[in-house]
Amino acid sequence: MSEWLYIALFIVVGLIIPIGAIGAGFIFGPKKPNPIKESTYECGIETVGDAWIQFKSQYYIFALVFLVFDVEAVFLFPWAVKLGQLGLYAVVEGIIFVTILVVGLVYTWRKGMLEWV
Amino acid sequence: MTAQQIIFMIVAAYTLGSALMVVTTRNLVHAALWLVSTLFGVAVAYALLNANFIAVVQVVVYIGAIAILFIFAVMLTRKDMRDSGPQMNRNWWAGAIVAVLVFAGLAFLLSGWSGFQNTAAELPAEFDAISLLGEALTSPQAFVLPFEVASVLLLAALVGAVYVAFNPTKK
Amino acid sequence: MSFWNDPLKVAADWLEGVFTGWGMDAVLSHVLVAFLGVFLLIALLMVLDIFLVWIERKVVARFQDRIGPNRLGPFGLIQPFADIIKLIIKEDTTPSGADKVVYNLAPILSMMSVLILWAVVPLAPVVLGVDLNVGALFLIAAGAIGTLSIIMAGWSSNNKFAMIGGFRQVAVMVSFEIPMLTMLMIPTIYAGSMNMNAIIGAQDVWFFILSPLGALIFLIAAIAELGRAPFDLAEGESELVSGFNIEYSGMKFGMFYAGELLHAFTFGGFWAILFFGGYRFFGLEQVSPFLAILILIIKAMLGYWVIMWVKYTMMRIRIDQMLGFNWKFLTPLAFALLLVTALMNALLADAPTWLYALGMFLANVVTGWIALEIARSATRKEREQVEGIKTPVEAHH
Amino acid sequence: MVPLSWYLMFAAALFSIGLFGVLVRRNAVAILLGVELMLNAVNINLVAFWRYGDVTAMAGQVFAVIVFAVAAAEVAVGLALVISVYRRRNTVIADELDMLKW
Repeated sequence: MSEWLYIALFIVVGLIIPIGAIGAGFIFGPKKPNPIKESTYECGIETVGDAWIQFKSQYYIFALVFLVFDVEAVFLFPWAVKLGQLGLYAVVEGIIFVTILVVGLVYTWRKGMLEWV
Repeated sequence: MTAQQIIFMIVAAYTLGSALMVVTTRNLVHAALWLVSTLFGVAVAYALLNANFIAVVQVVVYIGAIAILFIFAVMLTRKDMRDSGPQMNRNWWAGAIVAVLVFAGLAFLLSGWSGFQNTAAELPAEFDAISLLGEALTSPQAFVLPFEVASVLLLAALVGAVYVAFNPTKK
Repeated sequence: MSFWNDPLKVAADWLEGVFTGWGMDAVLSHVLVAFLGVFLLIALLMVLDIFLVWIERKVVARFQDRIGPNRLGPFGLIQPFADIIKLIIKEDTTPSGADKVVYNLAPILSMMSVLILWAVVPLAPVVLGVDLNVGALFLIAAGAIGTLSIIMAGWSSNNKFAMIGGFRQVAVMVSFEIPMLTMLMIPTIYAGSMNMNAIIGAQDVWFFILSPLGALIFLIAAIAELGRAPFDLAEGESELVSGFNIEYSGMKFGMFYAGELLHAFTFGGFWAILFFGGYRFFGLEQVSPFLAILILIIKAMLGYWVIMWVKYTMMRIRIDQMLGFNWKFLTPLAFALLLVTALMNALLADAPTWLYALGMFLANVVTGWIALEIARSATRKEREQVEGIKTPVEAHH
Repeated sequence: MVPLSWYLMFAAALFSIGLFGVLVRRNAVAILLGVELMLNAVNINLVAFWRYGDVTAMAGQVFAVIVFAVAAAEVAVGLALVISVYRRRNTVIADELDMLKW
């Protein structure tokens, strides 16, 4: 329990210090806003259209593959911790586990979904 | 009230408040960010339950991956930043009644259960939950089958999602 | 027990004695002392961060055959403070149409995600923030908050370049998190624990010697995670005019910048902890915690220097090359290495230390060599597809 | 010490809020957000039962980890469906996706 107290303190102090720094900038900096200054910067030319552009679906694919392997890692971490005390059968289980998921990666690859088109 | 109870109250109020924002905010990216806030509150609740591993995994999986996936999906399915039309359907009051009834029903059922007011025993000294979890996940007497089936489930999800989202027949 | 041997406990006991002497509650004084300790550590980190600006500028100058800042103070040491003052007195603009709350929260979360990493760093055997039994995963959890801050910055700025830069950066960060997660499992297997202190304690033989390939993959993934060259395409000045932080000015930009530098130094430190024995150096760490902290800082600086070395000698690569490199080479290689390590660990469980180390080292070398051969033949095939098969020109006499 | 009932009530409230979101939201992505809240409520219950029961029996934590995998799979396929529907029908409003009514 007390270990999470320290983590909580780290989070609190980690928030206070950047807020303090930005606050100092807010206090000491000049504040003379005007529409030109606040306009969106696009290399000097006038901004055209909305910032909400259509993204390509490749971003979703990479996040998707990441999600699957992230969850896989969650299962493998307890396995890795205990591996030293377990016999060969645990290694075989891990190999099966990873191999099944690598099949998914290969499928995605073969479908051409890992290409950045 | 002990310090732990006060902390729990604050965490629960924060989490439920964020959850209400998730279901009522109009802007979907804001709703996803409120979801992150809710999930963080749930992670703190796990930490209060001494489930270190689950608490960290909550942050890694939900905030690190699922929330990102949601934000990407919102970006991919919207053409403009403005929110047009109502975000809730006409029968929102019926939904609210159903939700309140479900909560009341759950509360009623649970309060009738004998173990409702249980308190937790102290954790044994030198208690190593991760080691036990690793053993449980790999032992043939315990959960090795769910462990491998989870892998198959993730494979099915990956293949299915790739196939559904990007079916080459439609151009 | 003296101050020389266990400074943290002595100081904490003394302070707690002072606070309870003032009639303060025991629990409250404990929390207050912990708060002061954390505050002191983070304040020292911020001071270090200011000097990292100077170090980075000096080192890059040397790489590029320049002298670097040398006007203000000895060796230009006052220069970073001038930079800080400049950042503070700059006007803090918010672009019109920005999402104000999210826009202001992003730099704060970005800095916070780096600072909380130091919660699990063991500075010395007795000087450590938290003895968390999930230390390795905590690294990834903090990184998740950093990823989120970038997506928030990119989305809330209401700028196309910021949005594209943020999205690219996030795609790269999440992709390279997989090899990094996998490589975190290798010290975990060797040490039988995710606790950072236990990982250091298990390194009678540096894990770099047991798994040089693992250390290399971890470094590559860490550089990508930091968004530094050669993986800094999200900041591509030529196409995206600095990426997700384009609309930030003054101290808010300073937070992103300082966060990146401290993040690089922190990953140098984690590289040292996971693969180079952390604060251990031939028993010197037993003499005094102060010496142990010095050893860790020197090792972290060396790791940071390697990261800088890579940054200033390599060219930026394209995003498709980079993601292809990750998903088609680094990730399969990381999984193969993990499985080979697990297998060797089981096979060599009863072997003496020298045989264990030798077997692991050879397994790593063989895995790396096979991977490189496969990659070489694959690239040759690809080149032949593009350029056509080249027949060697016959020499005429 | 916090009694078990507090955690159960907390989880029940979170579940009901998620249910409300699922029932009333029109956007399909927002409906999935509600489902996530419900899955989290389930997980709180599982971990609380682990902590308040026999801590050396890891069934609660194993179930919680498997719920993570289920949630990940659900989100991956669910959002892929939403994206696919958006590409075909150009909408993600659940009420307008009524092809199966005929």
